[in-house]
Amino acid sequence: MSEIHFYFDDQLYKGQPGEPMAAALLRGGLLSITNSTYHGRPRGVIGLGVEEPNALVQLVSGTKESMRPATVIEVAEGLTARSLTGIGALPEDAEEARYDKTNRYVDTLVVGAGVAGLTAAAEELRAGREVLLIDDQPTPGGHLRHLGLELPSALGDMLSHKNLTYISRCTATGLYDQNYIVAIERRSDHLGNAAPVNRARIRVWHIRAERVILASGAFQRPLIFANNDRPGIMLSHAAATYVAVHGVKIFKQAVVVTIDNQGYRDALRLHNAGVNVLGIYDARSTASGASVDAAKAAGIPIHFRATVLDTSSNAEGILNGVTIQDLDTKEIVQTATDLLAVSGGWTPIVDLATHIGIKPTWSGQHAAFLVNHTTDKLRTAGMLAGDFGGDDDPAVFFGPVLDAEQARTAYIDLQRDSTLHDLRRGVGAGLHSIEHIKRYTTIGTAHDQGKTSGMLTIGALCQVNNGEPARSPADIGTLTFRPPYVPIPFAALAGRERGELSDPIRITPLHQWHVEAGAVFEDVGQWKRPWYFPKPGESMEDAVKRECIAAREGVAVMDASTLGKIDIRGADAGVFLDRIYTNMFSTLPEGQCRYGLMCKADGIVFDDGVTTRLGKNHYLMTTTTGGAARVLAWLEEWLQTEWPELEVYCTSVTEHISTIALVGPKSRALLGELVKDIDLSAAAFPFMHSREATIDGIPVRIARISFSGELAFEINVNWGHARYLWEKLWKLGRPYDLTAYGTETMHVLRAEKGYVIIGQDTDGTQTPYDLNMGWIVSKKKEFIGKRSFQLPYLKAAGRQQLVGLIQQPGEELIPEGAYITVLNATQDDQGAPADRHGKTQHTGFVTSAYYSQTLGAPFALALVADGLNRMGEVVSIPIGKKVLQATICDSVFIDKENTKRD
Amino acid sequence: MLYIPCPHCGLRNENEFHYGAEAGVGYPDPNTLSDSEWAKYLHIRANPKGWLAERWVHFAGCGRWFNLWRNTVTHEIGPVYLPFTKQPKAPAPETHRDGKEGSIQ
Amino acid sequence: MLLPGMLSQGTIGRRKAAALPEQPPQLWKTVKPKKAYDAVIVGGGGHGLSTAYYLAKNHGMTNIAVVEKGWLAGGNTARNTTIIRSNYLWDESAGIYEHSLKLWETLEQDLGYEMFFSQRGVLTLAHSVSDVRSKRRNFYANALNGIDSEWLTPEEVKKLVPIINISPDVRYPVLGATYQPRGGIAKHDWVAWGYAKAASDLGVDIIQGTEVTGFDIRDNKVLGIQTTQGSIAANKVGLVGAGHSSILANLAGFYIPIQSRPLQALVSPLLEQVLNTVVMSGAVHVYVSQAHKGELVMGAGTDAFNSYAQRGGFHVIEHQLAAALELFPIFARAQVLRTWGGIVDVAPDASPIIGLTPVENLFINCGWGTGGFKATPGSGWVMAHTIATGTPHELNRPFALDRFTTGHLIDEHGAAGVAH
Amino acid sequence: MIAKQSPLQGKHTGTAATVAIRELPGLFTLDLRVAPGSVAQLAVEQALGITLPAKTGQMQTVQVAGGSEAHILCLAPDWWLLVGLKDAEQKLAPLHNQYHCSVVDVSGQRTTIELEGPNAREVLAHLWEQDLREKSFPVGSVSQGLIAKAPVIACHMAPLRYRVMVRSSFAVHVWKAIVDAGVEWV
Ligand SMILES: Cc1cc2nc3c(=O)[nH]c(=O)nc-3n(C[C@H](O)[C@H](O)[C@H](O)COP(=O)(O)OP(=O)(O)OC[C@H]3O[C@@H](n4cnc5c(N)ncnc54)[C@H](O)[C@@H]3O)c2cc1C
Ligand SMILES: NC(=O)c1ccc[n+]([C@@H]2O[C@H](COP(=O)([O-])OP(=O)(O)OC[C@H]3O[C@@H](n4cnc5c(N)ncnc54)[C@H](O)[C@@H]3O)[C@@H](O)[C@H]2O)c1
Ligand SMILES: Cc1cc2nc3c(=O)[nH]c(=O)nc-3n(C[C@H](O)[C@H](O)[C@H](O)COP(=O)(O)O)c2cc1C
Ligand SMILES: [Zn+2]
Repeated sequence: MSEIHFYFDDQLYKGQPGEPMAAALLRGGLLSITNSTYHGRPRGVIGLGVEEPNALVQLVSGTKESMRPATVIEVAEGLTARSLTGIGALPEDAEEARYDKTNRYVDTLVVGAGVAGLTAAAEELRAGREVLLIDDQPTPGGHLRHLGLELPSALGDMLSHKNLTYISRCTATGLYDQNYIVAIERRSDHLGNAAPVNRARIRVWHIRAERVILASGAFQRPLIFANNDRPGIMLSHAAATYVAVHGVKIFKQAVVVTIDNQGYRDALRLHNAGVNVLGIYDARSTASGASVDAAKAAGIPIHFRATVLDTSSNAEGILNGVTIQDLDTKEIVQTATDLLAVSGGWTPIVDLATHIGIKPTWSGQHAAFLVNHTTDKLRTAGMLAGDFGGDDDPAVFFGPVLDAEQARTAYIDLQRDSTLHDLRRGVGAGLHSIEHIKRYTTIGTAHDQGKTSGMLTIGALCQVNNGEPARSPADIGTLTFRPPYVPIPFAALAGRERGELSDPIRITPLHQWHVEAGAVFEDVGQWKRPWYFPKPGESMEDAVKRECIAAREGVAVMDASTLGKIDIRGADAGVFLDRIYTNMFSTLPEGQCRYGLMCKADGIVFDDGVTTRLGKNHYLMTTTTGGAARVLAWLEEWLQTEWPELEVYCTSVTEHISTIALVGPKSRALLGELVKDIDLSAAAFPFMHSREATIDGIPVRIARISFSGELAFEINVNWGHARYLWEKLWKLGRPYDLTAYGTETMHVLRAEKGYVIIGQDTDGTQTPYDLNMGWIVSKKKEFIGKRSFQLPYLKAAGRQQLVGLIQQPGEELIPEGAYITVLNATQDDQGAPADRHGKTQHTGFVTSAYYSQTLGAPFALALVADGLNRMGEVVSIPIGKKVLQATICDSVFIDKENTKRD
Repeated sequence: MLYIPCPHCGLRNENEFHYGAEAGVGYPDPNTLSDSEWAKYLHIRANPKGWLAERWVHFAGCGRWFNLWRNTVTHEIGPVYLPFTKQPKAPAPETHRDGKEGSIQ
Repeated sequence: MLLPGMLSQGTIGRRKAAALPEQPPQLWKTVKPKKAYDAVIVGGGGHGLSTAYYLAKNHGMTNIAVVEKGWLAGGNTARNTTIIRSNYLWDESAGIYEHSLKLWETLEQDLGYEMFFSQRGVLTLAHSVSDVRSKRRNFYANALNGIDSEWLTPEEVKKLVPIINISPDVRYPVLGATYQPRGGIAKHDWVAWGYAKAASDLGVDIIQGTEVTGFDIRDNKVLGIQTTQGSIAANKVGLVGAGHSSILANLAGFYIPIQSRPLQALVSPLLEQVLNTVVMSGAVHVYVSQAHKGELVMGAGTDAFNSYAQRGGFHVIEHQLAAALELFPIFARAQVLRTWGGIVDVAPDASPIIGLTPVENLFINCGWGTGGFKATPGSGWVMAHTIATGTPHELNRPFALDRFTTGHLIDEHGAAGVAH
Repeated sequence: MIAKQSPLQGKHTGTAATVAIRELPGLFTLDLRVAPGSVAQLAVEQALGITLPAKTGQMQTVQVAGGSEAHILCLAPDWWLLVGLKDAEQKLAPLHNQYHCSVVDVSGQRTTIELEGPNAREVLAHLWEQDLREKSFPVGSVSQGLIAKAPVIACHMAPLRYRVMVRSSFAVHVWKAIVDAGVEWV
């Protein structure tokens, strides 16, 4: 196979396709990869995969992901990486790679394509189920890969079964309720420069499976002894694999320290690969099994009841010798070696199972926490379930007894530089729970999430008991495992929800026209609404002034298509609306419109709008733009869960109908040029009436509704005809100087007329009475919210009430949201704030404020304590060091007599 | 992402639904209640640790309201039932997961 | 191929990280419960511990105990995003949160314990015209309440937090922000431990692994608690059980308007410093700071349903990160290291409930929901006052349970459901 | 009659070899609400001369005059969409006076995006969270759900052909999301 070239810390290395960078670095002679985060000690590779705590790198080429262990990065042409001291960096250039997500449903999901997972998959296939098999390695086989072995042919053949999908490089990162699994597939890094640009680098899989089989295998764990962190100290399985499978030739001799038979198997592999195994030091008093016999036969010296106590290093901090202790006599011997291979037992990968609350159980026989779980929805298999493959026979042993000095270099969490000394201090400080120890020492909180250190912590806590009875791992329990099983880039989880796809943009059929007309848009919920239409060179203020004048003096037009529209039908529609709205709708004559207000059961105003009675049993309700979905849900909730006896059906027609508001004294004349089949005169078509008509054969419904106080018509037309109608209006409107206006002008016009905007002039605490809308609250009927008006606080005197505030011409506009105080409350002689418990007492706040072209002055709507009884009072509005003044007045500023709307 | 059995559409992801808290809290006759009884209707909903009969609406699907039993510790879902039908009995506590949070160790 | 730019990058990131300061040799004593106490606090989170501390310190009540069912401060105190601020809208809220912030400002000296309280400022972004309007109202309200609060333009936001994307072209652009310079973060566990240590030093018994399973109530008066370790007599009992408050209330025979919801958070691995300020955006659901060690700490949203499982749905996290990347494109290469959940006790108006209960001598403090870490000192202060004197402190009177009957809610929902 | 404009103006992309994505503009659509098993339902069925599919999620194809197909989608126990049944409005309108039912023209409410080709399902699976396996969503199925956070109705029309009915205001957004999901194939 062709060699791959890559750079690490500016050095050129050579690798083989499919192999991890760590193997290539070791083969290239790099033992000390980085320095530790806090203690600055040299560190090298110790593991085989995601459990690796030391060999953290940052990709410099390609995507520059911030932190990954070199043990999981596949070498690829063009790969460039640098070492990290446990702290990642975020490059500032834009991330160009593509990340996507997909959804997958399957009968059975098998996590892990080791022998156990493959065997389970075969069983599932035999039972006629469709199987999805995922594994985080580039090829299947699990530990067989580490042994350099091929798959047994039956399992190999199974991979091409038509009911099996196998996804490599795919890591299950979380198990969630109801067999929901999130997995991330790394699809392009291993292709290096050859990766196609349209290929998603990482695909997030959302998998829902009827059955989940977890066969995630196990990590080998280290032991706790002094100076157990030097480069040259590795997990035995990793050392043997790098030497025997990846051709790492840098170790001449090795010492193996073990507590189980895995150490013997790995010693043999080292031996067979030509490493001089100086001895196996086994904490147990005896050992038996094929691997033990084989080690003996190979002539490897075996020492029982012995373990490693300490190590020594050369000037670079790299291992050059070990101190062995006889566990019974406590005698020590020193041996020079350049590899210390440690087999501290297996730690099954219980992570996923515990994500949903399954507790691992301690097995003394396995010296491990297992998840041996079988239901018809979820089961575990292989090493995770305790199938360690026969003759391992581990001891429950985590390291020799260390003195205070030794404990300072006895690392538990290599990445966090947390030592046995730190752990003992925590216990000494009174901490009992392993969760406290974690938080005190930060063990298990680094990039590797304690994959090797978690179990050591438990082991250490068994020893360190602070005078209390010694505990067993079962008493201590594991740390809490949390998703994700391995770190996931933010970009992958954001997926395609970036930029314009990050949240839906809702547009009306007239949107393109608005864009071409140069509209400035405002986000209203997910809608894009024209805010104002500046002419070249115009400021927002200029544009709004011009738009207002057009609406008050000529004719102006607005796209009101975003209003929510609900078709309501049925014999009980009127009764139903009477219960929903504070005012009466059953008495509304056909063909007429009425403004309505609705409250939640707590008496607080929640939406408003105009509802038209189209027929005996037929109404069309409009809601606020933001309220459409909420209101429909509200209606359905009452119909379905409280009043199923009511014969009413509600249908959303928000996007079936587009609404164009034509406003201004000249609106009738302009509309008259468009609509020939109905009489638009005030007498024939009164205010708050609705009429069917046609325009060029297009059916429209026109309503005399005014949100500005001006003569106005709302034209409702099929969404698909809106643009035609709008263009036609513009063609005919030219002689009238027809002007388009946006939401800002709409706000000014409505505020001058004292009309509220729910959500702007309310903040979720107002009753209709607070809005000075007692007139809309029916005394004659029951409706939702009515009872709450009797609650003491809601009927109390002195509540904030909606009023107007008027300023003098030329005065500075009061900012919206500003608070109001009684006159000069904020000023004493020095101009400092008057103090009442360190605060200034306010008497209300400003909800809406605009400059009125019509009034020639700024004005506002405000919620003011007892405001309706304070007409004419001058109040202060402190703005920083400045204090503005205004006079409380009625909230209707223009045309109180409603003369203009006809 | 709960997998919720809509009685009409079948199993669907949780994000197609809205939650409606405790099931079976009917709208009382507002005029016969004291302020505190009315406040209870407005604000108090069962919040047990374990099985809870609760309401959901399949807003992004069929739009129907329905009720189900769900365990608030294990998130296991029990019987599903329609509004105005008899409430089934709460399922027995789940045994194979203790799901107990924050246990002392 | 090695490009010139890459050479130089080979060496960045080799900064030696500053180790955390050493913890004191003694934190608190683990004790077995006595037969009787003058007062028992149920719940050994930050609020329970601060209540005990102020009972001992301000009111001289030292024959008291904190009873915790799990490991101390293992509830929401262990799992929050530690945002501290006091720039709330309503006067009542401003009162209690500002009192709390003032206590924070001298807390390390008061307790003699380092807790990395860092006033690095809290920025709250506004993304739409209506968002700006309501944030500005907040800003004006704060000014009247004597709370430090500034209004920043997008350019000023960018100056403060250079990594924020203020381009007008993003889906929800930054249109402005409020900024509270005195806001910040603290190291959550250490805050609880500091209170535990100080309380323990004053003689308070700290009892872990003991669950309260019932109350001894006679003639509507509490006489003690029942626990998994037996009965304990108490003249006064304070319920400070956060997510479990409705269960405690039910055990004592009354109901509270609390729903327990999962709220999640997440952290990244350690990163070089990129963010010196706390950034919150209710509209797009981003709450982020960079903690002392260097991890990004982000708050996510609540799940829609009630739960006592301390975990939430992953879609909440995914949604959260999509939003975060819009604001902070530089986060693309950061990683999610760990996600977790807490059980937050949410009241209908998103404000706490602190005060008397229908049972005599039984007091309750709950409803802090998604935002009570910042209130840890203030909450304990007023709760201690309430328990010791039998009447609410001026600052917690508005937060009484009976506000749901009078209708005098204190609605702090703001623009978003989650307020950290 | 003036022609209606569709939200996507007849957009199309991709090829049948992988996946073709196109708008089917202007499908005449009625929203029908009637209680299942009621006399009203009977009256509706008589007026239309067809039996409504009874189960939520079923789609029934009917041939209409002129050789085209119409589809009746059962969206909930008491809720159907009649797509392409041009004369149904006239036939059903009179029932309103007599029966408890609701027939509303919603042709403008949505437009339709069709995906066809060997990779259609895979593209859809990137956005559609529901189970698309043949056993769960066979040809003749309909389901409401979300695509890129927008409410849609999905129909399985033929083995390699799906329709997504999307609300007009969301149409451009959903179109972009679908085309984006197809990037590896289109
Ligand atoms: C993810 C997340 C992010 C958050 N972010 C922020 C933030 O940025 N800023 C902020 O201000 N707030 C935040 N909060 C909220 C904050 O964490 C809480 O409001 C605060 O910690 C509550 O403190 P506590 O002491 O009342 O609760 P907890 O720490 O939960 O303590 C309550 C204790 O009571 C114990 N208990 C319960 N029942 C019993 C019983 N029967 N017997 C004995 N003991 C019992 C529990 O075990 C628990 O330890 C967040 C919360 C979460 C979950
Ligand atoms: N002789 C040895 O050295 C040795 C070592 C280990 C196992 N074994 C034997 O192998 C048998 C079966 O082992 P096994 O199949 O349980 O384990 P395994 O380690 O062979 O396979 C587990 C596989 O799951 C993958 N995996 C783990 N977590 C994952 C996740 N979240 N997402 C995706 N993939 C994930 C691993 O990378 C690995 O490929 C055991 O019974 C034992 O006898 C032997
Ligand atoms: C402010 C803060 C910072 C955290 N930093 C880390 C961290 O760097 N690494 C880590 O693994 N967890 C970190 N955590 C999460 C905790 O490990 C843990 O998940 C959390 O306390 C909840 O406990 P649990 O997951 O054991 O239930 C942090 C938590 C908080 C609140
Ligand atoms: Zn449904």
